[in-house]
Amino acid sequence: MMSTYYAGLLADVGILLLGALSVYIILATGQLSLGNAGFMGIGAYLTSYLTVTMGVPLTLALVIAAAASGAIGVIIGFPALRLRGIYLAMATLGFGEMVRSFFLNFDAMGGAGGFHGMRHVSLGYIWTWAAAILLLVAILEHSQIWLELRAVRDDETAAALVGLDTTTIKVGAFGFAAAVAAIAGGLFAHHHVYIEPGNFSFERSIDFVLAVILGGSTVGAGALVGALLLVMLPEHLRFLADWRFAVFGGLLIAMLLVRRQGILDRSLFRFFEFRRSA
Amino acid sequence: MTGKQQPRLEAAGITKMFGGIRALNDISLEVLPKQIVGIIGPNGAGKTTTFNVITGAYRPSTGEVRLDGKAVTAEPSHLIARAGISRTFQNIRLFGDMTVWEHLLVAQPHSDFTLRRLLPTRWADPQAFRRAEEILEFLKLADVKDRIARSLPYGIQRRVEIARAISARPKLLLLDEPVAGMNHDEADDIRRLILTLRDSGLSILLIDHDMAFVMNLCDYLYVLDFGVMIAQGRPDQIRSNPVVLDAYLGHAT
Amino acid sequence: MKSGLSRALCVAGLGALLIATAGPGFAQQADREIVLGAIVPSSGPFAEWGRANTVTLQMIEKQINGGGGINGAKLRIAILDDATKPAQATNNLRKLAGDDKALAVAGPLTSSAAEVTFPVANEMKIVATSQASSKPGVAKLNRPWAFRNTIDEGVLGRTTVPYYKKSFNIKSVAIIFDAKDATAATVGSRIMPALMKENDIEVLNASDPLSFNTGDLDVSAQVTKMKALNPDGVVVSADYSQAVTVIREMKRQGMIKPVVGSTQLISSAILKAAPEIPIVAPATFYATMKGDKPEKFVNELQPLLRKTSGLPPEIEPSMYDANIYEIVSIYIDAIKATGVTGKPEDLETDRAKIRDYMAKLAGFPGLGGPIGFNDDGDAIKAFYILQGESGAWQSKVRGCSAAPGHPGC
Amino acid sequence: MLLQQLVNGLTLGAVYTLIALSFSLVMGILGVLNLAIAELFMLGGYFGFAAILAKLPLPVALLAGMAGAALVAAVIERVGYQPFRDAPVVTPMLSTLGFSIILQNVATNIWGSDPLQLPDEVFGARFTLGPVSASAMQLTIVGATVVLVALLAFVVQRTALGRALRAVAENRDVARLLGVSAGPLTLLAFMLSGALAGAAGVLIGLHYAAITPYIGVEIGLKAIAVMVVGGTGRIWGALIAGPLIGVAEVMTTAYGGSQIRDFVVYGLMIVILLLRPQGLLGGARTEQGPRV
Repeated sequence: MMSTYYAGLLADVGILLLGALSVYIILATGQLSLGNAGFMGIGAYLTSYLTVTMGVPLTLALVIAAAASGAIGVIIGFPALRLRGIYLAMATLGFGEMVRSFFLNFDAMGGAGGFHGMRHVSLGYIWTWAAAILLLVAILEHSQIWLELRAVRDDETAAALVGLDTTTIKVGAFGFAAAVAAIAGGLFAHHHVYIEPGNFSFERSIDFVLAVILGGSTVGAGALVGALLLVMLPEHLRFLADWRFAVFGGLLIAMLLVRRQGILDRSLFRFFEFRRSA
Repeated sequence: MTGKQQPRLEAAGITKMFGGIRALNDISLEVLPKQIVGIIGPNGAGKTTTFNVITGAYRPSTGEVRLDGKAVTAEPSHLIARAGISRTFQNIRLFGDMTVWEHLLVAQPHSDFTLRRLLPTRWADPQAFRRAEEILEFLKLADVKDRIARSLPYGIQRRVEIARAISARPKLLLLDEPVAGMNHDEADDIRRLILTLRDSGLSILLIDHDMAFVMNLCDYLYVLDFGVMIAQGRPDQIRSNPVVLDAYLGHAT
Repeated sequence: MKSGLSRALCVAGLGALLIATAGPGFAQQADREIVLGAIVPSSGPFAEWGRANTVTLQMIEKQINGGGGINGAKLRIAILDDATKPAQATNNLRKLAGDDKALAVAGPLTSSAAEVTFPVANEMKIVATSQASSKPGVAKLNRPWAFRNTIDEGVLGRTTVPYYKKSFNIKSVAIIFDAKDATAATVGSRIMPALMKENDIEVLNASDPLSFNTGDLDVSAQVTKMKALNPDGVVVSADYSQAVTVIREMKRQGMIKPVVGSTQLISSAILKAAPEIPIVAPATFYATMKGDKPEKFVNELQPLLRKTSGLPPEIEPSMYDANIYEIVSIYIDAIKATGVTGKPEDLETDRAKIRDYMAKLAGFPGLGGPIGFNDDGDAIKAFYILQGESGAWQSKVRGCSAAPGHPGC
Repeated sequence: MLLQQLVNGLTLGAVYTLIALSFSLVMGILGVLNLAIAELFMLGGYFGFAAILAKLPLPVALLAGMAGAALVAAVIERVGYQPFRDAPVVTPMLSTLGFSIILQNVATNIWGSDPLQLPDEVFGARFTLGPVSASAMQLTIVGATVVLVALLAFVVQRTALGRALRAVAENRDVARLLGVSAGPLTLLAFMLSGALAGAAGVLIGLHYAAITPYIGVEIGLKAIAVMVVGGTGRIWGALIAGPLIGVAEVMTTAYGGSQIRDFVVYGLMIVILLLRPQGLLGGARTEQGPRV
């Protein structure tokens, strides 16, 4: 029987995994988003509104919130086409802060005082979603559309010239990622049964990116490894007392120095495949 | 070149301005079905610009591009590609960490957005899968199928790029300096490949500096200099054209 | 070769991850011991509070064990840092309750953490008592296991505001609050406006709330706007470290008006910001408090705090140190009084005994007077309206958080 | 009140300009978002405080803050940027995030999390002109900002060093061909940027007279917005964008509502990004940044 402490940590891992996957999906098209906590916040508030105020069952509420957030993602995706690289990252950062600022002033759902009334969900429920979406991403990674995503990331011009519709691909990735982030938000709200705007800050967006990059940004499973690492590592540095987070920061840098491509990467998978067939 | 045959590609009166500079000035050219046409000219003559206008990367200031009689001027690049024009690049542009096989798969044409594309490639479109296998055989790339394309020798990278271009099932193939930087044997390989492609029904428009290569290969030539079309004709006509000799061979040595 | 090395490192990394996820072993103690838990923010923006709390807890542990322990058993207080992150606080509670088998938990400190940690306390059926959360209604939502050794800000304000009105002849105020801090925002946007209305004080910016965000350096625009309204006084609803910024700016702009606020203002730091601006705020404890108990507490704790590295040399015991001291003292009293065994097989009944003792508690001798808990889980205890004058807090009014005549006071 | 608010906005704008400049030095030349700049700013503040508390004059405090922050920036460049110079830009960004975490926590361990306050205002004298009043420190900040921007613009535009920096900014490979060695230059860019952040920390820390280890976080995000609005490639851009954002923020607080302030500021940033991705003063629209 797993201790409830680990169950709690694993719930955090599942939620962080979904957030990280949402960054991973956008990153697969070569775009960096620093504002996915914004989509997460939209998902958290919308799901909570649906379950608490409207009495909608949670699973349905999550699906609705994902669809709504996905639509917002698509709307954001179009202007985002005009921006590249670090400039896009900054625009998304601004988007995330705007969402947070919006909920801070959204008195209908508590504003700064936060919002209550959600029913606690089990670890199993969280991981059903997390595993299902991880599996979905893993299947998609072998699909035609994912090849197209990678082509767009590598060379947009060349991709267009072999007939790939780069606009639809990039905007679609934004929408899908926004939907996944919204599910992370809905689950977060129903795990902690309380949300406030501060939960969806820049810091959380950065955590998503960190999980993807540390775990490995070329395979979806990297997000899982990264999420595990980010949740578990600080817990296991507790013996350092006051120096815990300073050392944590140092370890982050060290990990990047040793494996800048992240712990998992595609060549590693090939390596194991090769071993299997040999 | 007087037949009544419908040209595969027609570019009519193309002018392209960059700021105040006239990069292309009233260029017209055509490529007939199963024809190999070359564009030659010194550096900066506007050859690659012409390619960019044809493939939709640049919108021409005036003029029209027609494929099989249908205007495609300044359509989005991917629609032009789907209509039947593929190209390669002077500096090879392969996709980052994709294998050769993935390059062939990604370029296969698909009927627009269908849910099948979300399936693993093998099931998404079995026909595309088979076509990609055929191209792999045809271009003798089967040995390097699972290698990362960018890690291969230069000559093979060229072949991968051409393979990717023909995977999109074009009617017209644009090749931007296909033998640049190649030794004689490699260049000859490419020459034979281009001829085979032509025989299989493709029209080909190519740019190159290597006069011998172009003269040997092309059915028809256009000569550009400073954005102006200074001559056109069969290779033997061009070879003896005094204007060309003066403008092109003169300062290109 | 290079890729081989890289792979090896990667495999090593995965191995390390597995080990990391497998979890540290828990030391087995031979002696019978009574385990209590504590959740404090020892890193992050409130690190100083958490670290001072830690010193306080270690002091109690030493005192109790030096005096022979509890019913013959040794006291162990497992202290976990939540880094001022609510999610970490919930996992801390799960660890203390599930792995460390603590009988009861002191903490978490902030209201944001309490909001998410108290539901876990109910889920795991263990008493959790916050030492600082004062956002209205947080424990009330999470009965019966959640308690707070603090008084609801709404109750405190009922005494603070009339005193403030009388002392400074206040007829109008402007309100400014930290919009990012859930407690401060609730007090600033709901509680204070209602209290001002009750006391016939006009809120000049009632239709146009003035706020800033935690971490903002510059509040000059807000202060200029307040100054233009020309109120008799200013309500600053913010944690003291943020309030310092506002009060400094008021001084800079020459707006010397009396300030009133919640318990969040109480600290010695805020008095250094602008000694010429009088500050009125409620507290249940302050370092210069008179009386045997509080003086003994300060005399014992202060030297320990001052020799701890990572804390400023001039630090004084805070209200939250006193609160957490009282919380643990109440737990120990409960354990002694109700026959808690501390044996693993009795864990559930032991925890329930502590809860029932807490719910019925009245007249526990706290540092500032008797302590009990009301039906909402909040403390019934004495409080003092403090006024900051020339760098020190002076007690002006003694109040109690229960209806007049209640035996708790 | 309008005029007084304008003064408030300009002071805040000057503050933003200084920090935005240190972001844009590294961003413009190397295309890297150095997230630790917020903490260099914080460190500068603490060093400046230490100097002032030791009764040293302001210029010495300023130098101490600049030198201290520049040294730390040098370490960040060697450990956190140099090994990742060929990696996608997100990687060095995250390694600087690692430094930001380290610096915040080390500062907490050294100075505590409570605000460190100066007993008195430095340069507390006030000048009053009609309805407007400003402190000497406010004027010093605005003045120092203009001087530092001018100095930086001079270095970047007019000196050999600046030409080399711009060459690297334009194209690393070409710069190498021209015999400009990028290594020492990136170190210099980081140190210059650190020194600017340190200077900002000293001035701003002394002005507000209360600092904490987390002082850089909020203001750092705003400074990034200012950098974007001003254009990452232009030194003068920040001088316009800083006061623009500062005044917009102050005016929103004064006449709109303080609640919607952040919404307005980040909204403004996004609109400008979309309309003029190269910033207000940017030149022709070029390739908008390296791959992530």
